Amino acid sequence: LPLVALPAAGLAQQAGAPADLDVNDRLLGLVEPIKAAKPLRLGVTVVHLMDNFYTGIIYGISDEARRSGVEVAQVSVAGNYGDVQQQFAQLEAFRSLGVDYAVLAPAAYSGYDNVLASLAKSGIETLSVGIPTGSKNIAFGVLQDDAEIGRALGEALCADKPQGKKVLQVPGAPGLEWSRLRVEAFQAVAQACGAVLEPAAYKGEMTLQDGLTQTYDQLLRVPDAEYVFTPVSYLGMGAAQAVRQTGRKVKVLTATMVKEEQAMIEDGRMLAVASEPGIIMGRLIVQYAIRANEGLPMPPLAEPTESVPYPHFNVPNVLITKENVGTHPYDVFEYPPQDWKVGATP
Amino acid sequence: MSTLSLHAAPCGHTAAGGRAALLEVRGATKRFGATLALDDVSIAAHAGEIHCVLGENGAGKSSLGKVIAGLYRADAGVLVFDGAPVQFANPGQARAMGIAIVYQELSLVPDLSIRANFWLGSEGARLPLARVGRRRETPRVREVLAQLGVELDPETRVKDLPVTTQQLLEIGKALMHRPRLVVFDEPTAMLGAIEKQRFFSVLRTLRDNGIASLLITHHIDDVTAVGDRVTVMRNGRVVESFPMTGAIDAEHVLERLTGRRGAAAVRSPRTAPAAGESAVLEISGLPGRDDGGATVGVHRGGIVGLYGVVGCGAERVVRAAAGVQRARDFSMRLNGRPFGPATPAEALRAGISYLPAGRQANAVFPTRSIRENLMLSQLRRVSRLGFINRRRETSVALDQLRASAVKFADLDAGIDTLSGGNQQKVLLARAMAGASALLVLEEPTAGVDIDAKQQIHERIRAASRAGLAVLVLSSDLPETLALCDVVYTFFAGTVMDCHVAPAAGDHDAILADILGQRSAARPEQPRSQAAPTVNEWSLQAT
Amino acid sequence: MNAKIKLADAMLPLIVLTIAAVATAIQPRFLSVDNLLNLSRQLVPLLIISIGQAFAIMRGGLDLSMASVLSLSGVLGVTLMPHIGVPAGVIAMVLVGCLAGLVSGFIIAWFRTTPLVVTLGMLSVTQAIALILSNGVPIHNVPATYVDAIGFNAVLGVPVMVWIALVLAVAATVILRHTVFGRYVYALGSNESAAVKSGVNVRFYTMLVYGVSGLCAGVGAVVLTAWVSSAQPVASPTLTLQSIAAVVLGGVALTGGSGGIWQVFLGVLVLSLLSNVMNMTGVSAYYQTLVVGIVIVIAVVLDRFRRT
Amino acid sequence: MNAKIKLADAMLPLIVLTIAAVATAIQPRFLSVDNLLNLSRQLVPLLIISIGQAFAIMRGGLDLSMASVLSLSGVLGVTLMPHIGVPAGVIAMVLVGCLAGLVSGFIIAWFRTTPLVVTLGMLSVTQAIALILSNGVPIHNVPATYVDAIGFNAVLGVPVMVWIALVLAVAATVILRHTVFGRYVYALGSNESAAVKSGVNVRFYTMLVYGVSGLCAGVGAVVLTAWVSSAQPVASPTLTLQSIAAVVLGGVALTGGSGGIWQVFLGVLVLSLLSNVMNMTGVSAYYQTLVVGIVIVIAVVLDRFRRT
Ligand SMILES: Nc1ncnc2c1ncn2[C@@H]1O[C@H](COP(=O)(O)OP(=O)(O)OP(=O)(O)O)[C@@H](O)[C@H]1O
Ligand SMILES: Nc1ncnc2c1ncn2[C@@H]1O[C@H](COP(=O)(O)OP(=O)(O)OP(=O)(O)O)[C@@H](O)[C@H]1O
Ligand SMILES: [Mg+2]
Ligand SMILES: [Mg+2]
Repeated sequence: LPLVALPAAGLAQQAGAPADLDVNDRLLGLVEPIKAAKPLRLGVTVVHLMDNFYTGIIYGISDEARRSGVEVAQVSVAGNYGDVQQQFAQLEAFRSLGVDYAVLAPAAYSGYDNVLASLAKSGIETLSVGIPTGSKNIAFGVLQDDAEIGRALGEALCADKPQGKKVLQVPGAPGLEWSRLRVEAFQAVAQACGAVLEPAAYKGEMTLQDGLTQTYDQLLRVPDAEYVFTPVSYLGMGAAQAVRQTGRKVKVLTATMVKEEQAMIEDGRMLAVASEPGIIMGRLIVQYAIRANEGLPMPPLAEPTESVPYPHFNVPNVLITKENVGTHPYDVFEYPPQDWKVGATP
Repeated sequence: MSTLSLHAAPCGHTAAGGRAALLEVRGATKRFGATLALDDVSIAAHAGEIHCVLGENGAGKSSLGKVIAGLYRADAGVLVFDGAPVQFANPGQARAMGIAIVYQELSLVPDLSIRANFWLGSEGARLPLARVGRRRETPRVREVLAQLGVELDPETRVKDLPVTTQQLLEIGKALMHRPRLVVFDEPTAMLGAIEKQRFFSVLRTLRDNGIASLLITHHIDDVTAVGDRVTVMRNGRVVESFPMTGAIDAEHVLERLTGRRGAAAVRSPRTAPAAGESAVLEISGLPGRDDGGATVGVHRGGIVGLYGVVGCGAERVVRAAAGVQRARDFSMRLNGRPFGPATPAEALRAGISYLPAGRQANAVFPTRSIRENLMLSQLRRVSRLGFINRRRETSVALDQLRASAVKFADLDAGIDTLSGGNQQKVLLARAMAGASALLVLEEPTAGVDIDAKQQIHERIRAASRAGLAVLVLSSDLPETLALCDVVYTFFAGTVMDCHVAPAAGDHDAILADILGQRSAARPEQPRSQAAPTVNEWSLQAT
Repeated sequence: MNAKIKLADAMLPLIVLTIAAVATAIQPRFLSVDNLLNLSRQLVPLLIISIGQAFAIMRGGLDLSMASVLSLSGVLGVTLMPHIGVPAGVIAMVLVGCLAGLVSGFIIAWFRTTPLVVTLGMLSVTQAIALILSNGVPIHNVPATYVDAIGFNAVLGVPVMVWIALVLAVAATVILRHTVFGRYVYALGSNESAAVKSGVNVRFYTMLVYGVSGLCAGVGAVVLTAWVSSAQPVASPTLTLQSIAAVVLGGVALTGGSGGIWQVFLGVLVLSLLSNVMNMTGVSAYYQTLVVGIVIVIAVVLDRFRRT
Repeated sequence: MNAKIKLADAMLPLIVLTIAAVATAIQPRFLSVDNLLNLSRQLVPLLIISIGQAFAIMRGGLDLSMASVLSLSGVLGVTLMPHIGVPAGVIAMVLVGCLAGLVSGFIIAWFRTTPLVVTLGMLSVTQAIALILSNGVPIHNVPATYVDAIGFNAVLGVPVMVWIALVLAVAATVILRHTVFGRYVYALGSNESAAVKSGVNVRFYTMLVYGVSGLCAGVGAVVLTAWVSSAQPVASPTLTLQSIAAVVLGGVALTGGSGGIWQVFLGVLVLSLLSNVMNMTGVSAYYQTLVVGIVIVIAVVLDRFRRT
């Protein structure tokens, strides 16, 4: 299978070499699917449901829960990054709902220590999915390695011989840990191979229009830029649109796949996009929760790190480029089925 | 600097039997941009005297009152109060000295109680978080209410009270701090005959208690009823000041006010409704005096007035005809067909046009031009498919303004550049232009000076001569008598009587009607206090 | 007449009871102590902000800057805390909020400008200062003593933050009902020109009103920062808009001059309850938004009938 | 007097020229055709929304739902396009916007409720519908012909979207100045009670006003969706608040009854220009927010002086 594995897939290797992943298996062979023997109730809260990443996670959780006999008591949405108090209320509501585990994709990197500790006191452990939180009060998480995504994109850039060429950066809203990790890792790699990075300013919001206008402005200021890097597809799609409108030959690098990016990768407008396997993450967190709930042996987890201070498993990412854009099994990794609606959770 | 003001000053000093004036304004001048609102004005107020101030719109009467009450600061001139020169930075200081003002427009806070309104701004609190004590505040409020002769719970919210009561409370608020001088700015503009008498009796009580009153008014009968002294202003100056003696009657005052002899309107013979002609608007099913239903008819070319105290039910009728309020317990026919407009728009389509009371609140568009104010309800006439033909509009507008004798410089200037009287003429012109069957007028001349009032009356008569039916509701009884061919009197929702071609002589009969006393009982009636001084200035030719 | 007024006043409490009854029927856990405590905590920030908003609205204005003043207060207070200590930091938050409000109030009162636009401008200004101070990144370095004391501790079984909101609500009620300031707030909102003519110092008291709304934003910052144990420099305008909705939902007229804190509380309760109940009964997020919108519209329409 | 008025009217154009001159001095590329085209394109969505907002404001109201009506229109139009074709899809967007506005207008007019709260409720409702329709995810599947025709093509060297805004602005000017509807908009804003009593069909025209603001949101959707070549279900309230700021900045009184489209254009121009210039000259993002806030406050204060 022509999957382009991330170069430093050390974590992935713990679960077997990515090249061996069985895409016919909904879990890619990462773990053996089991059914819940004891009743298990989950409460899920995510930042938002405005892209394939988070809808993928929710789809993965609901579908896996259905298959394995797990109950998803509630799916809550904070609204947007920074809407912390809303998410706190949702976590507190889980306590009243009597869930066994809270599954959290946090609206902010930190601030969750106390609320999670108080949940733990009432016997509810919190699991982390998708993006990390800075709290130690988490049992374990199923995440992706954001620095790795940045690095992989950097290497995709380097593979395009960018020496002496100018690279624009649209990092989007300030204060998002996952975004910062991606941007800084990208910068390190890109600089090392001699690309000329234009300064990055964290500003605006994580929206397509921000991607568009910020890229547009930068293209006017730096007319001879040849690449633009954005950490996420909202900004990336906006950047691609700006490139198109200005009629420049500028290649976009970004993360999170959406269908329309496939065509752009094919025709070269996008150099590379990091696929984010939201569905896999959703499925895995359910499988892991079953094991934790029933005291079964856990699959191997990575040790806590500085930015992820709890045991976690990083689902390996796949970088989508011209080579694999036509063959990557998006339905397994990231796209929920067309007819699936978020409201259709239990 | 004029001889006129020199002429005025000595009068002030010698008035009221040579007693020293309580308040003296000397050479007050106040400028607003290009307008000289007060031009070297001198006036004096004496304890125990009611001093009336007359003058055309924009003459500077209100400005003078506001200077005295500390709301405006004069650019030049001095105030001498109780023998000592004073200067006020705000109304609070004037109030502390014993000077109170009752403004032309209501200045009560509708959402607060009577008690809070009376004490508003004079709690004497040093700190914002000082407590307001109901127990401390209530006794004085009760005293004042007693003084006004009204029985009300001090905790009643002002907005739950009828407007006439609010007007009395406005006066009560001025009396709260035992003022020695009260300035009344057109307090009678919207009062009916009965309410006015109540007000006059309060005013007389004040006078008897040694309080000085300055009474700004446009009504000559106010002067003849309670005035001890009259000052006439024009263009920001005092042109005349004289004491009211028994020899001076309404006509005399009017003459000195307008500077013309025989200035009073000459009333053309009235047209009694031709027998057999059917009414344009017929209102039936109204409760009548004799247990039977009463019918009010407004005919082509006729001016019908409704008269009664506030809340007597006449407003209901007028507003139903205008489409502002639904007719609930009576029915209307327009040109013989049942009629009950749900909105003024519907009434307008049927040829009924309406000039409501309360110019500022209900009639004028203050941010728009004279053109737009005038043309608003007659746009259909100058537009096609919704687009306005500006040239045609201009010529229509100019014709109407000319016909109404509006003094204006520029059609596209803001209406707020016109004086109140001229604004009223524009609004009347708008209403008249919209009416093809019936013209409904409420308080057509409230707050308008005498000249403008006569011009407005003339316009209304001309419209009726031209074939319009006119329905008038005015709290001003002399106006109603002067203007209308037929007057229906109302009491407590009942039609009391119908006075055809009323003259000044009907005055007392009408008062008896609206107080609920049969006019037949007139001889036994105690004559109202104002009755002897009721003037007939505008009716003399009839 | 009187009975009618009472019925109207009882409407919102009835709605609250109905929602609660339905919720309990669907999800018995709704009435658990846990959930009620959660609800009360959830309600606190909105209640605090809404009290400040209510002052501005009763005076006949509006404060669109509340959420970003809250952000600024939080960021500044947390930045200062390591240097000046927790109590001084808390006081700083409240003062900064109050000061920002006084600035808005000053501009509104002295230049007689429209509150909507002035506070819209202040929204940007305070937001920008918060971003500059924090470099755009949430500040997580919040002293644990502060977080525990205000965000998590309880006194007599009731969370400290609920006590704070309670004290604020009682204080606001007393101010509005029993002080000169309260009387002037209503007077200014009901008929500004009448207040001027009665000798009320309009400028001073207008400034004070916005000082109060700013102060409430500051208190909101104290509570929220402790609760989420971080200071967020970016404020979502949602909180401000919600506070307006809550105040009006409770039946306080947007034109000013009337209303009380009890009504504000009811408005806040309905909104918070709705969201809590929908979280408890598993209504999907989008339908939650829909329901909140419909409830706001229905409430304002009902309010219309209540008044006429 | 007359000269004074002219000076006041010239103030904003003078500010615009000053900003432009300073910008050119710092960054000569500011005056490049590329940048001016960029500026004009960036200005278009705000201008279109502000024109709609201006109708609501001149009538004495406000429309807080514009941005989410725009989202709903965009999502619905793009969803329909594959089935009904591009032109019908575009028409659908405009109609959906108009319809949403008419609903707000209906509630405001029939129940005589406050526009601020009704449109706040509609904000939630339209937002929720957009989210439900799109499943929350931006729709990128936009026909290329549509994107090219409106977002990308130019006629006589001027982008099509700029033409659209221009036509809308001219149409709005003509409507306000030369039609009966325009007269009624001002009259209703100036004194609603007087308008009722002089026979204006207040309900109908109020509905129409919000129909127009909704229609503008729909046109905004047509342009924005093509420009960013995707339909975003989540609207940030920022665009709506900016439109209010632009309208008032231009000198249209928030109390209604006055103002013109030229003023709206100036307000939009100042805001867009500021942001463009600060981007061109590399002012940091936070200071940009600060400057915008200060400009709004200063403008409203200056406006005060202009009027007195
Ligand atoms: N606040 C103001 N600003 C500017 N000009 C004013 C102001 N108040 C009054 N004026 C000017 O002062 C003149 C006198 O106004 P004032 O209100 O005193 O007249 P008035 O005699 O009370 O008229 P009316 O009989 O209609 O009440 C007006 O013609 C007007 O030009
Ligand atoms: N605040 C003001 N600013 C500027 N001009 C004013 C102001 N108030 C009044 N004027 C001017 O004063 C003139 C007369 O106004 P004035 O208030 O005296 O009318 P009025 O007849 O007294 O009306 P009303 O009886 O309703 O008070 C008008 O030309 C008007 O432009
Ligand atoms: Mg006057
Ligand atoms: Mg006057």
